[in-house]
Amino acid sequence: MTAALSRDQMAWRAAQDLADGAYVNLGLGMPVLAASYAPDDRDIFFQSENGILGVGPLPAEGQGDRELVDAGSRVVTLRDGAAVFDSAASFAMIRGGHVDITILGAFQVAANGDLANWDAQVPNKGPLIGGAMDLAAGAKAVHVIMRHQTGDGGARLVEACTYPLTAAGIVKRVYTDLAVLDVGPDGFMVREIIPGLSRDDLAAATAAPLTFADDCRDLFAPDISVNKD
Amino acid sequence: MTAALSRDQMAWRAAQDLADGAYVNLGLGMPVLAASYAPDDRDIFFQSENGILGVGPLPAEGQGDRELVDAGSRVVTLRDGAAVFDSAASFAMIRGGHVDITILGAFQVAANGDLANWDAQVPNKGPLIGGAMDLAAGAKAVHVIMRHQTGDGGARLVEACTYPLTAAGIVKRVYTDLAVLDVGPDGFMVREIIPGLSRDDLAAATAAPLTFADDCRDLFAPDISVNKD
Amino acid sequence: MIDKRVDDLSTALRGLQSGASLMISGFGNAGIPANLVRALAPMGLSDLTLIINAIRRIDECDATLFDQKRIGHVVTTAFRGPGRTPANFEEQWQRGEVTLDIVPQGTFAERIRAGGAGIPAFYTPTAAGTSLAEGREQRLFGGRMCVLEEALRADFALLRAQKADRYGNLFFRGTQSNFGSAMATAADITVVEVEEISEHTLPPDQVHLPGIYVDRVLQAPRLD
Amino acid sequence: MIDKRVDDLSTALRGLQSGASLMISGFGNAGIPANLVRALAPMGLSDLTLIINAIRRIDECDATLFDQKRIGHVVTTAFRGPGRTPANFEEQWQRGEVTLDIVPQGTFAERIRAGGAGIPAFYTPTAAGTSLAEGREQRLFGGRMCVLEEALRADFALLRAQKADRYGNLFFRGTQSNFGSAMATAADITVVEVEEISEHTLPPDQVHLPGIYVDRVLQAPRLD
Repeated sequence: MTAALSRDQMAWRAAQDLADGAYVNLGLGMPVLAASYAPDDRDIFFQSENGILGVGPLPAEGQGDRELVDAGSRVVTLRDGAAVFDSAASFAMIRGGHVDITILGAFQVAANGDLANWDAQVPNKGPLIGGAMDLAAGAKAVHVIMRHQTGDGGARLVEACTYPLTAAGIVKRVYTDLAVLDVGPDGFMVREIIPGLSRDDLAAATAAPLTFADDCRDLFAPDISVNKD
Repeated sequence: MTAALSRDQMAWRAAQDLADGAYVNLGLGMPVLAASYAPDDRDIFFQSENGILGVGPLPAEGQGDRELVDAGSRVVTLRDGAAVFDSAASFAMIRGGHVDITILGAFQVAANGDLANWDAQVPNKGPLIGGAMDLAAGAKAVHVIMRHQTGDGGARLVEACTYPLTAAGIVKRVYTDLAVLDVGPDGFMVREIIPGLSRDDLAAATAAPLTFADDCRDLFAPDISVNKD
Repeated sequence: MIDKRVDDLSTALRGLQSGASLMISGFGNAGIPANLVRALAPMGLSDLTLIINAIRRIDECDATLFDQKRIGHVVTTAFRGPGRTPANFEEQWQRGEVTLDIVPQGTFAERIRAGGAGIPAFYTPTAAGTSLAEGREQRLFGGRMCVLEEALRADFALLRAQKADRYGNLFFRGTQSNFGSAMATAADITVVEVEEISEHTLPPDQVHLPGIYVDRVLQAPRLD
Repeated sequence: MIDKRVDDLSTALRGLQSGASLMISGFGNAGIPANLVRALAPMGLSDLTLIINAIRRIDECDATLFDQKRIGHVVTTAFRGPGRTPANFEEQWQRGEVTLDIVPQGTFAERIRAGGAGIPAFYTPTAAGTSLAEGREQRLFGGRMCVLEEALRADFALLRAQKADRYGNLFFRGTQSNFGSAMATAADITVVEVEEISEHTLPPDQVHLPGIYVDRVLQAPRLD
């Protein structure tokens, strides 16, 4: 079997679908890596749900304003044209459908677009929701980046989520280390698959039926040697 | 019968009850006159529902910024410490109970505190509500300035409003040209009455039972010869 | 590359059709998009819905909107002309040619804010116990009767600000913001006329409304 | 004469009693009123309710609040400590010593905003169809299932800002505002620690939160 994509390669691939002029919210973990890989010729505003529209690059180590942080609590900068506001205004923006795309991590995505990404049912730990439910319910499009399978080979693309739902029927596209899949009325449709992986192997790694797009292509991502995170 | 109070005298009397440090919204007409008569030693913020907290004095004729207006559409100034915001934020402030007192005009006030001040049922004219219902429902205290009787001698202080209600059971105090009355569980209680007017005459001008406070006093207002409006 | 600047009124209002709903900002003479309003009647549209705080301001701005019977429905807090004789719009309403939703001003602002904030409905104490609440769903919260109000949205929002940049970021002057800030969030297409389009991007501390809510900005001098 | 400045922590927190509810601002390390938080445990109170975005931040700020069992109830979007072993607050929750309302972050912000804005309840699509909506009132609006959410209020709100003036007007730096702006509107008493109390009144264009929402301001340096 050919090499699965790395975290950064998955983020890179997801970033290629961000349109010029898009307003985008990136979840913690792999999604936020995508900000580094958006094509340079596209003018994109990254929203951070704690109150920024237009997150800029990370400042040099030790630089930056400690009172200016993103949703991952990292000290950040502002890009040209940015605005800052409070959390109620920020979630009004999110819930109101003004953010074009949110890219989120996930534990599971179901063939009907259900998303489970907030409660991994870890024993002895308290619950953590954060902004995921609002982003999933509010953004115009919800894209997911996640590994195709769990560490012990379990499926993450499933008929029905077994983990508690974040939102029902809202995922439009999934980027995994093996494939890019759209979620439509007929369930998962494979748009891209990594070179050398057979369709049967992909189906075996998936716990829901797959269809393959007529123009299903190789999933390409450049060799990213330096982690830009 | 002794002289009833003028419009400016009624406004003056209402202004004397504005506490130091109060946040106050003044309705159109007589209420807005009260801003000129607040005692100089009191630090009062006047709220204007179109988006000002801290309305200042009117600018000199022809001066001022035409884009800075109050709820009466007059060009105004800002006082020291003022803030400006949008209408949704302004009514959040009003509805949320942050304004200490609103002084409103009225057609009728009932003995149970009902207020009718928005719909005089003028034939052939369209309805006009403005912010009155929100102010009446939201302010911590609602005071009313109005003439004690209509132009043709009808009562405005009534058992039950005949005009459509603005809000139910919210008026706390009424300033008329004849008296100052509190509205409590037992209906209208006269706190002050103009010198020379008998209690029977006041009762005759009122269409609801009156009680008189034990310390009922003369209603005094200075001679205001210059209209400061 | 984001550039929301447009060069003329027809581009600013492109896509507006008969039957459309329009939110229009303004309180008193502050924040009224008079250039955009005056461009409406010549477009020859009909059955427009106007969502505006005080209808009188529109009539003063361009009486032909009602004279030419372009308006079918109005949502407002004040549907009254000056003086004792009825205005044209009041007569059209009495004849049933224009229908009307009359809304308390705070509820009007909050319904628009809700429309932009993804809140489909909310309860408010305003108007409870009044004739406006008759036939409406009412409910007690904390012992207080409240009325259910639904969000307001529109096809277009037209507003006026002092400054914009190419991202559509807006700076309001004085009390210009009034209903415009919320309206911009609650319309499919938001068009803003401004006194000045800034050569430079507005700094974050001057951005009163982020450009995400704005689709088109047009430089146009204040009309009186 | 309005003067909301106070000189010390005990005056800032005067009136706070056992059983009280506290809203505390902060997201990441921005806008956390650490001086006020650290003054809580020594007051010897019990059965406090904390309303805060992420409980971990409070525990990092002053672990004695849970160690001394001062907290009875928590309303939060994130009730999780770092690492795999449970934090003290997670253990107290599992033992039933602390009760918990877990709320999506946007709903959390909106419920607080509603508490300050006189909106007793609203509908939101967030959490519809999830386990959080079970047993709750749900309703269709425009074909979309929504959940009824009620306003949140508190006895005290504690927040941090960059600057204040004697009127209580606040200026926030960076993303310091986060939940604080709404919390200030939704509490009976709002206490703000600031880096600087301005000698001069803040000009209107620097007032991010009007002083009407603020009861006490205390100068106190940022703690890490």
